[in-house]
Amino acid sequence: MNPPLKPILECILLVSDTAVEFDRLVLLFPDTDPTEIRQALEALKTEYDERQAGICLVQVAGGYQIRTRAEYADWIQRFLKPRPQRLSAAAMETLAIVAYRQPIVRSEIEFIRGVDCGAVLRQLLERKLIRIAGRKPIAGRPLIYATGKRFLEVFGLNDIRDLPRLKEIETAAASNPETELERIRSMVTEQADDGKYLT
Amino acid sequence: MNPPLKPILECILLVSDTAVEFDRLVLLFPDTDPTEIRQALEALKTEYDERQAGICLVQVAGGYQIRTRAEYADWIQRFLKPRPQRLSAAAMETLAIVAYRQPIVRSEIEFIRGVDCGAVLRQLLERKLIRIAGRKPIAGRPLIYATGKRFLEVFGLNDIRDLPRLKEIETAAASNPETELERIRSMVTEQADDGKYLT
Amino acid sequence: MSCRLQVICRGEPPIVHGSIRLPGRAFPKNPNQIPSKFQLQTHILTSEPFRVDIGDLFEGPMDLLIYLIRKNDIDVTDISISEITERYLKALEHLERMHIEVAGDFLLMAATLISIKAKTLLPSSDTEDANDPRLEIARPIQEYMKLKAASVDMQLLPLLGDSVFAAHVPNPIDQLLEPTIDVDLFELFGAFEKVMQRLSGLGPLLLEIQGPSIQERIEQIQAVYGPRSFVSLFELIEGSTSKIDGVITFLAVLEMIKQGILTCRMDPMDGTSDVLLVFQS
Repeated sequence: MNPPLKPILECILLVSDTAVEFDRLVLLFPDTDPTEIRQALEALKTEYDERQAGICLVQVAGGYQIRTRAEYADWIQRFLKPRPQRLSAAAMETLAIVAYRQPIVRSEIEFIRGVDCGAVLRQLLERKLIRIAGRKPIAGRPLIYATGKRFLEVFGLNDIRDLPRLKEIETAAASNPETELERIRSMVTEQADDGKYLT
Repeated sequence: MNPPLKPILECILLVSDTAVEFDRLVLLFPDTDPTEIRQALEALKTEYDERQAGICLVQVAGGYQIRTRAEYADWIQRFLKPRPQRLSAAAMETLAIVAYRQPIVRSEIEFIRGVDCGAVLRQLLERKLIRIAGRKPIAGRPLIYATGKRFLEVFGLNDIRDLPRLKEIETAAASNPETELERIRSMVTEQADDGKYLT
Repeated sequence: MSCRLQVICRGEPPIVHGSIRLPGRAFPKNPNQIPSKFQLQTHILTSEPFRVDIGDLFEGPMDLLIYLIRKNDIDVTDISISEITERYLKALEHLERMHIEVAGDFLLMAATLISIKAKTLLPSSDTEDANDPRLEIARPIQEYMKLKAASVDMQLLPLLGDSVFAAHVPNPIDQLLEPTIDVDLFELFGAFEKVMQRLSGLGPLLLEIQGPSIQERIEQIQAVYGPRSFVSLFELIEGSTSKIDGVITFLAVLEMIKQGILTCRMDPMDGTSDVLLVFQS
């Protein structure tokens, strides 16, 4: 009528947040000889080693603990890396404007989009999708924005000239920001629909 | 040069706080055929079953998770001293209403239950069993409630469609007359059973 | 009536903790402050009427209604509105006789039932029986009972944290929140070497006497990149017009790091060995 020690110990070590003291395990099985518990732990440890599990049973200061094997740390790190996020529509739009109209200063972007773009530009800079390419030698010396290497990587382009050029955009009267914006919008939507995640 | 899938998957599932979607695993091994990943997961599952481990690999909430086997619940509960709080009957009822009738707003829940549900909803939200899924475009723009991934995980469902089917009402009473509350309820509603009713 | 109450309370332990109200004040919810059973019973036996709130016994009018339906085996698919109304009203009456306060919503339900009952008594208007007034109450009752039953079924599932537990091991990675980490100078050289390899297409290394000094290059870079902006080392050097120009830029970068104008960081997740130069404010 002995409880199946090995699986129970495995459960307990895997639900505990910290290492489990041997004494606590002994208390949990009052009718079991502590030697048997020790043996079961040893058996579990051997089992993990023999079946080349991703985990191992170690004895640390606080007691027994199940841990991942050190050699898989890289994979875990890759897995736990924050998941890539989609760009917001506003960011996508701004990015498209920079990509197609670079080099460009903030006031020009804002003229096209019709809204303040400070936060969006900062976000794109942080994600390295655009970069600061200098200052325009005009009053106020505004920052010039352009896309960089990272942008090409993310979009799988070899060269900025590989950007899709929709005919409409090529022939668009650049003087009309309204229709321009519409075209950029439609273009951006197309890209977004590819379902690509931007990193 | 293939990475050892099985141990890595084991590590990842054990490090993750929630069930891990298959797609996320596929992304993690870009050079590996998804079929191989599926096979490795199956192999891991079989391994747990065959070596009579304390744990098992389950498909839940649209992903994979390693869990303790139900038969060891007593031992784990004994080990984890402060037992997790069970949901009250009122909370469970409200949760069932959200789960089966989602998306749903508070007034609709309260119409069904006939009582104010604010506190219970807050409690369910805190436990992440339900989530706010937007606002209903009607007067007052009330919050819409729905269940999320956590709900599926807690109830061991892979998909919301796996909820037990709603049964047509049975005639049998489900209340347990053994409980104190039931006895008192019966007492306070005691009435002459020979009452004649208009038909 | 008070006699009956005493008998009940003596025979049964006090009803629900924190629910029994003395006139004018409620007992605190904290169980430690709740008077002992003995105190309560003494109180019951000796003093003026006290009140129990119906809300402690029935969650709401629907709960009471369904309780009565179950208790009396009423067929909800062909509900007798008279019977349910009668039973409901009797129950309320009985509760009140026991000094149990009946809240307004319970009375509202009573009114609803009576009004439905009244409608059923009106001559039917020969329309199809989808307009059966009984449905006004039968439908919500059926819906609630269905979902109540479902909630009982749901509780039978092996709940995570109750009968099954997520197995987990400690995360072996300490620093996850910081996506970029500081790199040492050796890595910076490595990165430079790589860039220079790529720049080899620009021809042999020519020492130009006319070229800008490192200080001039620092000023040029600072003119382009403001405080708190950043640029990747690759990008900075890739813009070089010649190898020596790249070297000068690189030396300028080193000088700026030394002067604390720049710090360099490396994003280990990036997959490239690119070094990010961050301009200090």
